[in-house]
Amino acid sequence: MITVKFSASLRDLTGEDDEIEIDAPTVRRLIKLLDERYPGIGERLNDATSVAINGEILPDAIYEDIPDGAEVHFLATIAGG
Amino acid sequence: MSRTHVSCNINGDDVDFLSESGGSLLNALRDDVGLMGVKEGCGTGDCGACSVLMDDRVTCACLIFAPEAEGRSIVTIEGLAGADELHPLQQCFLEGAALQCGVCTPGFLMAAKALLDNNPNPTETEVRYALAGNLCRCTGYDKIIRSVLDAAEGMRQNGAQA
Amino acid sequence: MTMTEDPKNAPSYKWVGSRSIRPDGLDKVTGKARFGADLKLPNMLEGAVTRSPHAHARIVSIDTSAAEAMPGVHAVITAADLPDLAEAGAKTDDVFMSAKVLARDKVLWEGHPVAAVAATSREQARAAADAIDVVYETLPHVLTVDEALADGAPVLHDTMITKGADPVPEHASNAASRALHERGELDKGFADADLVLEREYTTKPVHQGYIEPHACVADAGQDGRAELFVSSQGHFSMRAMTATTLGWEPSQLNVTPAEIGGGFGGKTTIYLEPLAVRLSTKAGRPVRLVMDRGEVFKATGPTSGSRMKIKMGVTNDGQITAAEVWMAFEAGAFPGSPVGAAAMTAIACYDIPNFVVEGFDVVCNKPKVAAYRAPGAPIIAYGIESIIDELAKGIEMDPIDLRLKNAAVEGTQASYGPQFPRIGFVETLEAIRDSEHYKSPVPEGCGRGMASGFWFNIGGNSTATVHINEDGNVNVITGSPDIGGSRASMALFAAEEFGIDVDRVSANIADTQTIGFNDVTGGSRVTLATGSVVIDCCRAIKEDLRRRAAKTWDCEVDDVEWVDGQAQHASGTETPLSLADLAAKAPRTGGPISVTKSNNVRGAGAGFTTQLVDVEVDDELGVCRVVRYTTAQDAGKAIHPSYVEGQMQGGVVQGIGWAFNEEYIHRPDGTLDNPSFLDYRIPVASDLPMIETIVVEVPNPNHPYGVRGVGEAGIVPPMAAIANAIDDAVDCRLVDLPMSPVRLLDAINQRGE
Amino acid sequence: MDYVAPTTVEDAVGALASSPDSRVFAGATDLIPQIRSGRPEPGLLVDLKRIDRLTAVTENDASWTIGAATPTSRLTEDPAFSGQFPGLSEAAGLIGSDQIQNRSSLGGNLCNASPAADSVPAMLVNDTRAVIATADGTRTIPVGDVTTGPGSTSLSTGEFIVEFEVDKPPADTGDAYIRMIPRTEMDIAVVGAGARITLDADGNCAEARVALGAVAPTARRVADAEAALTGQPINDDTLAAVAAAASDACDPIDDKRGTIAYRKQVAGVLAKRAVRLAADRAAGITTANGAH
Repeated sequence: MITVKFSASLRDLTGEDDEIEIDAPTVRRLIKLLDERYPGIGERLNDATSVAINGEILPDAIYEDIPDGAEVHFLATIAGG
Repeated sequence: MSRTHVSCNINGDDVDFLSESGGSLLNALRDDVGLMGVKEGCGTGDCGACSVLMDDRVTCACLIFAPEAEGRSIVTIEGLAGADELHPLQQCFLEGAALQCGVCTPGFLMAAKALLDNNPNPTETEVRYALAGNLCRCTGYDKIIRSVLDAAEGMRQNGAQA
Repeated sequence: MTMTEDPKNAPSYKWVGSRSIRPDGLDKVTGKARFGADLKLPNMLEGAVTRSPHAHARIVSIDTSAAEAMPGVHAVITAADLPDLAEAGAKTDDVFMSAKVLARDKVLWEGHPVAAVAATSREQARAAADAIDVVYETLPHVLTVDEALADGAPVLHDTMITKGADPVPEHASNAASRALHERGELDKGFADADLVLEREYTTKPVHQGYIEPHACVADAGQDGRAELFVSSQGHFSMRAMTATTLGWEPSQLNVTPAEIGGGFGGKTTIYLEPLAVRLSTKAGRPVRLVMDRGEVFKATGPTSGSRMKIKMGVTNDGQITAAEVWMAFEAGAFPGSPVGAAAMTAIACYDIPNFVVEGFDVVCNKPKVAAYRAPGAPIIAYGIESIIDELAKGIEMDPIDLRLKNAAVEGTQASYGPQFPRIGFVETLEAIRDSEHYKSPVPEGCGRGMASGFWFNIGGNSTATVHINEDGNVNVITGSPDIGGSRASMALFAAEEFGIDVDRVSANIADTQTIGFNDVTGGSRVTLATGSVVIDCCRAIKEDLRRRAAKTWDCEVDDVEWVDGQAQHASGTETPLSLADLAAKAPRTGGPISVTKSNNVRGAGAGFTTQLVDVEVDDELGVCRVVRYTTAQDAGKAIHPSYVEGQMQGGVVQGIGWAFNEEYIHRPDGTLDNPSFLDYRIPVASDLPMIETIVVEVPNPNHPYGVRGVGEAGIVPPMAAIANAIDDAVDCRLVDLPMSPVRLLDAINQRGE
Repeated sequence: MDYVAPTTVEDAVGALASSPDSRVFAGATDLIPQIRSGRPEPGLLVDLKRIDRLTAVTENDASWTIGAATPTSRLTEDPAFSGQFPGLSEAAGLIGSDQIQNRSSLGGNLCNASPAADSVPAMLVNDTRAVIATADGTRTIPVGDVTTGPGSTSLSTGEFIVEFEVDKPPADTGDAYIRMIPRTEMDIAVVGAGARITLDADGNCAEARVALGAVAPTARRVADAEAALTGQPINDDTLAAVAAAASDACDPIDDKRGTIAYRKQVAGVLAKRAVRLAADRAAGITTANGAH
């Protein structure tokens, strides 16, 4: 089981859920499962997002493994000057 | 567009070039003479990146019509170092990390040379005002000012020994 | 001055942390360094761009015939010469990027390119560009977020529906997207507070102000390929974006990086490049395109102007209980302001239990914004760090103590989501608190202020190659343009890894056909990410060198160690083999010694800074000068301390310019009133004191040497620090940037009214 | 554009008459940026700097003659001139960076006819005269009669300024020029104020001249401020009257560099400070310049 915390920017899709527990070994699988639960969220999450797994921010994270018990956040991609 | 024949001395060499009469010395130096160390940052005398010495006076090459150089002596960044030795200012800029991107550096070095030629022992405030016509966006000026002061001190000591 | 977390346990290095001469230094002090405008190819044409004189207009027609007939003109292009990406079903962002480089149906800001010309001289090109006859039907324009969001405002993009809005709007508007971060219960948080303040702040667009204008040279062949020489922060990105707008594959372009004369984020995107390539394909000759300063100001990216509303509550003992933040950022003509990052960074320094942070990305008729140093963070920090100062004064608490009490630390759930790993915010606060500056009395007639700032820092994609030359010297090759001395750091990494003199390392940046992919130089990523890959290369080579030495000595690899630049046999029986010895034997031990590594580097370490400033105010003139400035920043590890200090000082001084004078001033007709360095006033040397630096080193555990990245955070606090110091000096709270003499005198006049 | 560099005033007059869109220049520090910003290019550029008279600085018995094209750095570096006219020297020295100083001239600064020209208030308070070359020789007019509005002068087509004449100041006299700019260098004056004060034996003001720049279409003397000082001691009361008169004399505009309200208020402050500085100099008290 992992914990996924949604930013308020996703609230239009996740409704009242700001945190869920789910079983997903990779980011790709997680997004697929989330899209089944919250239709349309997959497109939003695939589109220029970074993923924070246990505090570490990972861009291009789609194939990243998620360790059991991890806390996952979806973030806007960060660039910089 | 009329072109004017210009004869002058650049970095110790007698040089002839044909220039567009209303063109700037900056464009002539870069395009006609090939001295690409003279940089254009603004073209209006507000940034100092094109600073050169004309008859030992620091000026912005972008604010000089090319034909005005007739008979004058011009020194650009390409003429600052000796064959096997950098000018002390150049050496101090390197050692003092006085440059980041480096595009303003030629202009700063020429303006600093003009300053030290006239005032070998400037205060920090004098250096800051003497270099106020040169914009640097990378460094915050701190290391540039220190490097000019270091160079001045080194040149004074060498001068005292010589 | 450097403060390391625990000096006793800090590893000692010979080269890392030393102040070596930068590899590119000699060329830059002698005028040899070749920047974007410095390449002159045989047969080269000069280009010029025709730009919109209007802030918003429909293009009725473009007649290029007169220009084409002019002497010396070899090519004229308009949007018709580029593929219509909208028609091709491309991504919206790419359609906008294409429309940015060459307007198709509408011009959206003064300076928007509509055509370009290549001719045998600059003057001929300029004359022809001016002779292109464009008929416009002007449209009403919007210049600020207030104008753009007003009811009935003219809409720039008639299909743009606000992303992230809940509910989804039915009609197009100028609000491109909404970002939102929430936690806890706002009402409860404010109810718990003893002091609640509510303030509004505004900022104006400011430009990165690099001294080198944009420039490139394109040389297209008859084979559908082109060479591009360009000053940018990332030639691989230039290649990708240029190819997209041309409808090419990236591999059709080889992009060679020029030396870059400053970027600060502004040279991470394309402007001239596709035009130069297209002109070159049309003319069959090389084409150079160089902007003048006016074009740089009018047509390249500033960062956003903004309006912000902030409400914050604190208890009498200094606990910040709640924050409500609303902000709208100007994106310019196309979506993409840094409001998302601003929303993430807004209160990231602090552990606040209840908050709502909401941000809107708003288009208007100004140039599309580009990244600028910690994009978004300095803007919102102006408000946040100002209101925190007011709260501290309100509860009579030292502003450093208030920040310490609420500071994010390792394990704090960052306002933007994840938990912070080891970070050094507290250490920067303590460094300032313990500084001689902070302990010194405030000079007579002056005021003192402080503020803090945060930037994520990033990793990303990098490739590096390291060769050992046949003489045993080292070539390091990366694809990351060097905008602030990164070659020096790459050389130091290699020298440290191999245990050789740094003078034996040459650090280079190669073109897109010579080295593998690298992301743009930005986000403070190069020393961290490209540095990591260089270190990986060096370590792989050291393994290889040990194998080769073992082969030479006919022993086990485990018996060979690499010490101080040479292979040594553990028994001490063999004469050590230096890099030069091993390089000489290379043909007999497996061939040339060379390794290429690449990675999408993770593990960026967040960067924090705290800054302290003393200002002197002439209260009859409204003129404020900085008399002393100290900045403490967590670098993780300073690889080349001089260039770390340089980044800190440069960021601070850009912030000082932003605080006092820098702004885009638009006339009512939407044209820019100050497109020159005379009236867009970046700081000059005589405006400033020395900028004192305290390099804090809380190592990033994810980097071999502890690097975090130092390019961005420095610009975040200065505007608020100065506002706080002005308030201390003259009891005036300025809430609009820039805090110009006119504004400051006005505030002084109204004081006590 | 064609370019000529005559060596005599007569040749310059002739060159100027030879082409309908000819234009004289000295340092070109205003001309080139104006051309770059889109103003029409002259057909013929007449460079005045090869005419000896236009770059000569001469100390006469009772006056100075300054060639109109003389680089302003020559004035600031001349100890005799700067000693007698510290305010005028400083004003000349505020026209841009060192790079500009080696090109900019009093003639150019005046004839560019910017209301903000730094040297003009300082020339006004010193009653400087302009010697103008005409087709028939020369004529001499007060500097205050040269500019008629932003960008316009009273000079006829074909005329140019050859040199300036300025009488040496009487005893117990000091001049000053200070300006307000947002930075410390490289800016156009938002407000500038010049003053010249002559003290009598009691230390009261025997004669006062006050002039303002950048607050009206042309730089102007402030008669009410001068009247408030004449015969009076220099003290807080008279300085307050100077400030009020200076603010009242302003007819400024709102623009990117400042507002009407700001300019009016600051004109008063700077006039007061310039008078104070000039009076200190007249009394032999040397102090640093009050503002850059």
